[in-house]
Amino acid sequence: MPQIHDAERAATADFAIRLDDLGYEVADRPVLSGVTLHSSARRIGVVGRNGSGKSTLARLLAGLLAPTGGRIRINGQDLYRDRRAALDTVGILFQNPEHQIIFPRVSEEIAFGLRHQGLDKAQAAVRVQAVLAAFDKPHWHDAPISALSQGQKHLVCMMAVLAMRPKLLILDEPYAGLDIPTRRQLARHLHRADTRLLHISHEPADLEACDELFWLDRGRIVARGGPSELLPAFTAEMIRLGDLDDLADLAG
Amino acid sequence: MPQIHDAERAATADFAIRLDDLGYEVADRPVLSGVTLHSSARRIGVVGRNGSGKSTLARLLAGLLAPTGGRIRINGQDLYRDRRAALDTVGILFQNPEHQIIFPRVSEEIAFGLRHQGLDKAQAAVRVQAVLAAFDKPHWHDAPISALSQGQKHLVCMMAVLAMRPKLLILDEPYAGLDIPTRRQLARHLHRADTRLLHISHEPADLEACDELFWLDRGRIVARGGPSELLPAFTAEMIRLGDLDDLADLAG
Amino acid sequence: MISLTSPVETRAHRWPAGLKLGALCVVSTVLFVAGGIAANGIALAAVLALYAAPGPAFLRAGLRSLRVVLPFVVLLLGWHGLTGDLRQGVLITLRMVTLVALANLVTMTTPLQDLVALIHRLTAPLRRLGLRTGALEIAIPLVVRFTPVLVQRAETLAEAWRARSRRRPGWHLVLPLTLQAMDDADHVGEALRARGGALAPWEQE
Amino acid sequence: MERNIAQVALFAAMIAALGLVPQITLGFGVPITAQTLGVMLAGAVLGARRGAAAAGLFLLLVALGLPLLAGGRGGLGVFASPTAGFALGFPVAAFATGLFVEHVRLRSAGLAAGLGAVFGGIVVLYVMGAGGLALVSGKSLAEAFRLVAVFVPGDLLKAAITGMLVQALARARPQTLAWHRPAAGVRTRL
Ligand SMILES: Nc1ncnc2c1ncn2[C@@H]1O[C@H](COP(=O)(O)OP(=O)(O)OP(=O)(O)O)[C@@H](O)[C@H]1O
Ligand SMILES: Nc1ncnc2c1ncn2[C@@H]1O[C@H](COP(=O)(O)OP(=O)(O)OP(=O)(O)O)[C@@H](O)[C@H]1O
Ligand SMILES: O=C(O)CCCC[C@@H]1SC[C@@H]2NC(=O)N[C@@H]21
Ligand SMILES: [Mg+2]
Ligand SMILES: [Mg+2]
Repeated sequence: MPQIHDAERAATADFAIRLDDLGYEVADRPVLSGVTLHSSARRIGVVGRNGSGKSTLARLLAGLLAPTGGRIRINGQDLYRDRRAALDTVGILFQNPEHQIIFPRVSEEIAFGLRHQGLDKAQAAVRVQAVLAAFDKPHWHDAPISALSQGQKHLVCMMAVLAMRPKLLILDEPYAGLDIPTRRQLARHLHRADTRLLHISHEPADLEACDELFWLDRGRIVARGGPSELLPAFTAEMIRLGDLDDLADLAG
Repeated sequence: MPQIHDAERAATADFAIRLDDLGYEVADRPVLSGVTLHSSARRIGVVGRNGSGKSTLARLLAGLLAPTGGRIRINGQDLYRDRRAALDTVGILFQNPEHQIIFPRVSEEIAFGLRHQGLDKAQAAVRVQAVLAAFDKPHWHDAPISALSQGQKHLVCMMAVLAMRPKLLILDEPYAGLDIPTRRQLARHLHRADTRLLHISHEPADLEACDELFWLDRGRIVARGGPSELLPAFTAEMIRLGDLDDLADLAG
Repeated sequence: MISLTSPVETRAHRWPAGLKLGALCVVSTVLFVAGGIAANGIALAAVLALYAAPGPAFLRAGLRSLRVVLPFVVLLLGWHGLTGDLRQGVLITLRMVTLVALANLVTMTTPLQDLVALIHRLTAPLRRLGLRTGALEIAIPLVVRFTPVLVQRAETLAEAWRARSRRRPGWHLVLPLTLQAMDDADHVGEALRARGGALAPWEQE
Repeated sequence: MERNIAQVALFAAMIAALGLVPQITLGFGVPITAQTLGVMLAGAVLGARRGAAAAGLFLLLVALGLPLLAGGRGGLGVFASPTAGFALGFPVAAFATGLFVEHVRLRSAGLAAGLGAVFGGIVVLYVMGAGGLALVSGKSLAEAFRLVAVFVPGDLLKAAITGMLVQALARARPQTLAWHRPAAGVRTRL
């Protein structure tokens, strides 16, 4: 069906994320259902409570999981199938840094993805140095990752993804582990950089710089909008929920 | 030296944490040095940047690591030596929930510590039910922990520690993973509960309810005070640091 | 044992990995097949000299990593002492310590990537036969990565156990350890996929 | 694909890590080692092909000179020693264990794994091990078999542990056992 193909290409001439009736089930339990999301905003935010399906969505978008229903196109491509395209198109920062780290040393961890993008050893080494220098951490080059603090590990993961310069950067709670100075520098950097962002958080304050936001609740998108409308509504609802019930008394 | 002993006991008649010239080194690198901290505040906060030594301090306080210099007394006791006392005295919530979880199912995980405190099987089961009910999660009883989201795992760890009702609760970045409603409910609960808190965070906003705060920087305590003095100073310094240097350009 | 990393950059870091591994292979084979006590003793002295060459920090790190073989030394010597064949015991012990020290030395001074590149060259003939060797080149560093992780996992679990129990964990940790290891494999699998794991970039060169 | 690689590497590493458990070397040069437990587990959990791949990968690293065999041994010299038959038998044993659990369908996954471990990790492995011992040490095959019989009690224990672990695994994470078909429920594919 070449017509559809052409239509599709036209729609994605500008970079776009298109999820159509996306569903994901594990062991017959729906984690995501009926998620339809079309956006070509430069910075997309996804907000939602614990367990609402944000990380699952991130992994689907990065092509790491296959949807059990519906379809996903990033820039017109199916990244689950086409892993080669995926590498240049998306980079994902996992929520738990320990789930992302593969290698024992910082430099190896950062170089790994670069080598897979086709850089040769020397080129990769140069890029590793550059990233470390940019974050003012050249002394981490040979540091064993297991000896870093959790926030420091998080930063290593961030550097490894940024070094690959993907067109779309999927960040799953990137700020949860980082201290204020690092967070601020990173935010400015991301703002300037030439990548599209999909930023996931349960913390509305993190998402204020986004252009378009989606509110995920129990596996469904329940609202969509700019930060100035959606975030106050989300925050109000969260505070309402938080004040609703006291934890029953634990003394019993 | 019975006199010293008596003096010590008198000083700790009220629950107190006493660290004297505490030092901790790994592979000849000091992680903490010259930390002297005496406090019998009910809610103590520790704030500091990534890698400043907060988690290491937490593990030392819980008696999980032996100091390489100086000494630690919690309520007059050496918890590294006296593990029996430690179990009733402190509970620790690890920063990374996956470092804390031992068992595959939620109920097993929560019951574990209770059984080791001497509760029999039936008593432990009752307490597990009570905690799950208090957090409105009775349906998690048989859930496999690996199928929970990261925030949900964090909550399980929190429930497991709270169920043991320790006199002192050491929380290492407890709010980083939890959503706003859960955080608010938990904060209210902790406020009411009859436990002392040592709350660690790199996020000043989390520590506003503390009675006494310590600012850790590169393994040393650099300031001490109430939240109204210390937090604004800390925040200002963090923002200053964050604005200081832009990340060098990554495009190079 | 193979999570060894050197505290300092040595000249040996820049030697070709193939040379170092080749030498290790030759030395271990020769010592196994032909070495007596004298030859093994000289070999051990030579290896220790290599450790000392980059300076005291390196020597200390190296000796620390050798501590793991100490129980074996005691055991081997004890056993052979009991069976009245102390000579044989001394020989086996010497050879073991020498080989472990030498292998550790290679590991400490060889970045994993060099090892992988070496495997790539060694498997070139297989690729000419049409076999895909990409998986192998990823699997080898992964084994090197997992071995210390398993040990560290056990330590982390033991700490989690001690935080809530005064009894020693012992064998109780075997099942959680296995489950966590399987989960780790899943996470690493996903992390590999996220950064191009199965694509085998080296085949482009 | 990546998950397979990761699991194969994990079990290879597990065999290596079990080498850290202190071993006892018997008079004729073959140690009692915990590493065969890793070999049995690889076959019983991953199945024939991937289990054999894990043990083979481990062996390749040993051949490269990494000191991964019990007692910190490694290098090509291993293949000239009395344990050569056993070492070369590791992948075969894992394969046989896997073949057993994949084809002999029993109600209890643990029982299947335990019996599979006896078949692969004892019967098959000892044939190769005794053969190697006879070749290297110049003993007769019968004598070699008599010598290796002392390992049977220990290896039966390891097979039992394999069975128990797999049983627990089948309960906690049935989807990790590729060959196991739980009565109901959909298996997830990643
Ligand atoms: N392997 C799995 N098996 C069963 N259920 C799962 C599995 N993985 C995730 N889930 C469920 O899917 C839901 C969404 O999980 P997900 O990790 O996407 O949440 P999240 O929005 O990222 O939460 P958090 O803010 O806590 O990180 C959760 O309720 C979780 O229990
Ligand atoms: N095993 C280790 N070996 C060497 N250095 C270590 C080890 N563990 C921790 N460190 C170092 O000690 C310092 C403090 O680590 P710690 O985890 O206590 O920091 P933290 O304040 O909790 O940081 P974060 O906010 O990122 O959690 C870090 O710089 C880290 O590199
Ligand atoms: O370490 C080696 O070189 C190979 C180990 C051979 C030991 C064999 S395997 C079967 C039998 N069971 C044991 O516990 N040891 C022997
Ligand atoms: Mg998540
Ligand atoms: Mg920390």
